[in-house]
Amino acid sequence: MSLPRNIKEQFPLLSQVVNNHQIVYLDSAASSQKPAAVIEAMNDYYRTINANVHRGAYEIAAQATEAMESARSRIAKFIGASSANEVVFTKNATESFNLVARSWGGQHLSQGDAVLITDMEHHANIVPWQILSAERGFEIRWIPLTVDGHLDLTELDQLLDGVKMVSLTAMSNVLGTLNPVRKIADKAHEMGALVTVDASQYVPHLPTDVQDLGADLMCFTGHKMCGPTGIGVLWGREEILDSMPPFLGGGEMILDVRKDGFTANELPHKFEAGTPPIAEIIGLGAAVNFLESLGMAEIRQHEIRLTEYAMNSLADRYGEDLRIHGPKNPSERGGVLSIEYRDVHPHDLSQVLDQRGICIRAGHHCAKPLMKELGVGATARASLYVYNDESDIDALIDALEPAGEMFAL
Amino acid sequence: MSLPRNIKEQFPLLSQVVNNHQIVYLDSAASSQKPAAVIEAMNDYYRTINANVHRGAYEIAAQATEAMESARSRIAKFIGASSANEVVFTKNATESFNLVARSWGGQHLSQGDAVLITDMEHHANIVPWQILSAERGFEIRWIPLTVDGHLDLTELDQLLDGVKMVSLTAMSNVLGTLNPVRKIADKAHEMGALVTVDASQYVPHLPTDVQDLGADLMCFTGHKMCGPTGIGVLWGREEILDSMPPFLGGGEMILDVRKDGFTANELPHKFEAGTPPIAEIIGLGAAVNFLESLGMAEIRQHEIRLTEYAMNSLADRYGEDLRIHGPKNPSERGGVLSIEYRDVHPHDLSQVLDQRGICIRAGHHCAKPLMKELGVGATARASLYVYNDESDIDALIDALEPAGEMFAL
Amino acid sequence: MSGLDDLYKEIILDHYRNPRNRGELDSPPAHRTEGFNPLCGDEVTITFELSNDSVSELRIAGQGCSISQASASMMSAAVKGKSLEEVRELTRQFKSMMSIHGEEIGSEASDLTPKAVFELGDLEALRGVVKFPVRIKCATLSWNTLLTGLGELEE
Amino acid sequence: MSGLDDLYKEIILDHYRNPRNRGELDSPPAHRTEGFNPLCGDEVTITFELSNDSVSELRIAGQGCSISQASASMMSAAVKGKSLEEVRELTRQFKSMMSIHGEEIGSEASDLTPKAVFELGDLEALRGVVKFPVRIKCATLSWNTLLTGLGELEE
Ligand SMILES: Cc1ncc(COP(=O)(O)O)c(C=O)c1O
Ligand SMILES: Cc1ncc(COP(=O)(O)O)c(C=O)c1O
Repeated sequence: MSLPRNIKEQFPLLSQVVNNHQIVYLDSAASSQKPAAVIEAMNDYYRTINANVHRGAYEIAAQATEAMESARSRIAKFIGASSANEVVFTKNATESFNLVARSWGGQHLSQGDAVLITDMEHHANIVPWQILSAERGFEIRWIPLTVDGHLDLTELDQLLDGVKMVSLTAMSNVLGTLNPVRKIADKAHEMGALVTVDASQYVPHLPTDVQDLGADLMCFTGHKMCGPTGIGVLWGREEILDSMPPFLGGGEMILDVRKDGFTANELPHKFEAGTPPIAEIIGLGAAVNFLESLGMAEIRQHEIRLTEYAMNSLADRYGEDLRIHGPKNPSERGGVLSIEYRDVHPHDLSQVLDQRGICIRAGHHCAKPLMKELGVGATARASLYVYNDESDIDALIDALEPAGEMFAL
Repeated sequence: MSLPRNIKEQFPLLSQVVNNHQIVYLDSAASSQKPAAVIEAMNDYYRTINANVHRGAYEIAAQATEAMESARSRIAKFIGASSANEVVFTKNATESFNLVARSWGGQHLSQGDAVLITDMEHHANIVPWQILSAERGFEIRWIPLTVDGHLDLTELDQLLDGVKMVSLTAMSNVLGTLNPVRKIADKAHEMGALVTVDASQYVPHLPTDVQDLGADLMCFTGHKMCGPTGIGVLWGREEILDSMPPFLGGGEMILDVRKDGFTANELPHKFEAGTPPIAEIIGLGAAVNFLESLGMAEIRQHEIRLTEYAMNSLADRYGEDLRIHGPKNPSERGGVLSIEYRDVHPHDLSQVLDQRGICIRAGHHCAKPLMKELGVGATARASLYVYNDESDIDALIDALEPAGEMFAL
Repeated sequence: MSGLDDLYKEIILDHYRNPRNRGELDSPPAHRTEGFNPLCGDEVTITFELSNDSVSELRIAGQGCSISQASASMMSAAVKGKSLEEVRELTRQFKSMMSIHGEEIGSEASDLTPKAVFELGDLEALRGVVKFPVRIKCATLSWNTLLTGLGELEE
Repeated sequence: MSGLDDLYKEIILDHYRNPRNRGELDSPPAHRTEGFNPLCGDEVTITFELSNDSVSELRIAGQGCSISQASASMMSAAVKGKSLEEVRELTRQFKSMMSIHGEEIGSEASDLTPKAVFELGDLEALRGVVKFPVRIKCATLSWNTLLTGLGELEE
């Protein structure tokens, strides 16, 4: 089974014309396009049952609550959570990480402790720990990389010494590398550490089961998985979330408020202060339905095939003039291709491709420590998703050559 | 000038039929309905320019950034901010308060200091201070109420002694009371304190000018002002926001990240970690356009008139059987009517009204300390907005009597 | 959604108007436990005495809507004199009657076979609440509060 | 949006391929200032020497796209030998050319009348950048960095 041939038609934006070319969207690692079904699910909410949730006794408020909570259940199932209570909604993966760092870290980390991250983390999994570390004086350690863009685990045992939390990405948003999360998690657990997984680039692209990953906590974000902006997820094992103090305070997250203090609500509401992103939660539920209707295994197969096609075609056409960062083997990586092409600066490359309606991203991809390791200031990144096909790759390949000529030094 | 007669037609949800009755929506203090223009603005974004902002060199990413930033400018203008940099986007008013408490409060509050709030605050302006106070040991003081639901300012001078921050609501979401923010702010400033205003119920309903209010910081929320869920605002005077440390860490909020630390970005990005709620910001911009097209002064006049009509009609019909909390004079309050009717519990009242398609809210309205002061566990609250008219009030009034009969003790 | 008659059965309104076992026992010696419904502000305070592992005496105080008051009143009548194990079993049965999310992942309710089946009696009248999901928490508030109170004794 | 020719004028590509005043001066004695473009990772390091309140020597290092490199190169040529006041004025003029948001509330640019008007010369070629808003920060990076460096001297 493969993905439907006409899948592009389900994404309204993909019929846009940009600079006289039909758009070629190759920036899904930054944010994915949205299928009509997701947009419509949110419209339906606003047009028929829009009301604040949890506190209304009237019909549409009850329906809004039901729609939101059933989305939670579907999302929980989608990632193999053992209960919908383990799914906490945030505004994006970044908030999820801040919640973990502030709430769990604030309780467990102080001088002498260490948090272990990796050289390929996104700023979302770096800066929250740095903020807390500046206050509490624990150490942040980094798992280094091998030359081919894998994690170098040769010193893992030493690195884990004294570590209370390992927080790592399941898939790099720059190199595409799929990390051996389970193996690292097993080691970490042996040494008494917990494991937080950044699944922002993983959940959208591969079948995900939090139990298989060996995760204790996991963060991901809606807008990269066919869902809307303004919605992220923190999943956590119930007993861990239960043991964590609240993060943001306000309505919804309380059982009681007195002048002298408050009593926190139960999971998941304890971590959901204020009016939730109701339409966005419903939109993410619809996104999960959409992805399941395609089949996550099929999506993964599609992306392996397309990544292989892209890597081979690029190598055939440009040989030594072009380099792709990260693992060589398409089955060890996701469809994220950070390209170095001749001397063209990524920003210029992206600008030139834009003239042909081709959208790729140039920059540090919120991974500046990784850029430093790679010895570059920026990369030009083309990234794939369910709606991409060979024609998109072909357009990219054809557009590189004139760019190279223009900026030849 | 008054509001357009056919304004209900601009709100798709208001044509819904609930329990065989055309819906009568009287719960705008919890969340407002959305005009088609707001829903369409978000659809347009998703269908034509959806892309991650700020970091993309390609056309649609540039357009998305421009759409988001021009919404920021419009919102800034709408509240009289002196620069768009003073407008920080959050996920809701609750996050805005947590930002203020954690970032400003974390820097300025410790044992011996005090924060002054009021007896009519929403949990969003209580719990964040309580969380911080539990960590840092400062005092939280409360401005009491008069019997008619105003702030009792007779002891204000004493209350302000040693206070570094006054944080108060401009309009109560339970009593409707409009507070003398400017007067209190002037006093507070004299005594060297800053002032944070909860404008969640104010910005949607009255012409707002942060300079006139005398505010230093102000929090409000999108979903109560014809905007989408998932978007809130923190406004602050530039030099104050500039002096505050970052709140959430991650992408967008940094200029640089090194292994040994990070450099924070400039305003407003410093406080906007991760992918912003792009569609929601654009939706809120469209909501502001919509409200401006009606005219905030006209909206206020409309609500005064309708509140007066409601208070008079309810008194005429039910006399002693019915009590409305808060100020008696419609020009001293917003269109929020917390009703006590005979012995009917608010939850039961709301349930019975729902049978006729009438949506009101029953509960503590996230103001439990106020409930305690009022000596009730909950109130039944009907609240008005631009789309309400006399027919909605009449429906409410007619439905009370049978409810009273049903639950007579 | 169904009509109000499914929700506000006459017997419910009767318990609401004439609550049984209303008040508070002196505590100590009585055990005391409190619960909140964060949705609507309902509060319940249960005081109870045990003898020989049975609930010998029990009083309910607090405020709330007709459903929460009636359910509390019915509960007080139903559990008085019952052994702790019977109370737990009855609670399980009642909560399972109140459950809409039988299919919820990881729900414990589904794979438990009741050890004993009680006549729910008056409590049957609350079955209609299930059709009004927001009110389920009103109906279960006193039950959950009692469960918590019993749980604390064991710690 | 306009074609690439508006952006990548020949003179820009020339400065990109042959950057003027490339390198770093020893610091101290030279002053040193660094800037980042968080959008795309561009970095610039400017080292400069002053004598008699004029920029007597200046070097640019760092990495970035053609626009940021060309703008830095052009700037280095334009400010060398100029007095600090002239440098500030030139920067103001250049940034005002780079500004799309003249109408932005509270913008200072709008109500300032230039004290002196320079020939922008080569710098004129960067005018086309305004049509590509994302690239404006590339063009202004070196200028803002120099301004910051000068500002630090005054503190
Ligand atoms: C006065 C007041 N403040 C704060 C809030 C919190 O808004 P939100 O839930 O959108 O964060 C509300 C509404 O719930 C409110 O009425
Ligand atoms: C690996 C990774 N982690 C975290 C994030 C942060 O996601 P968000 O910006 O939605 O919070 C991203 C995307 O930006 C990412 O690629």
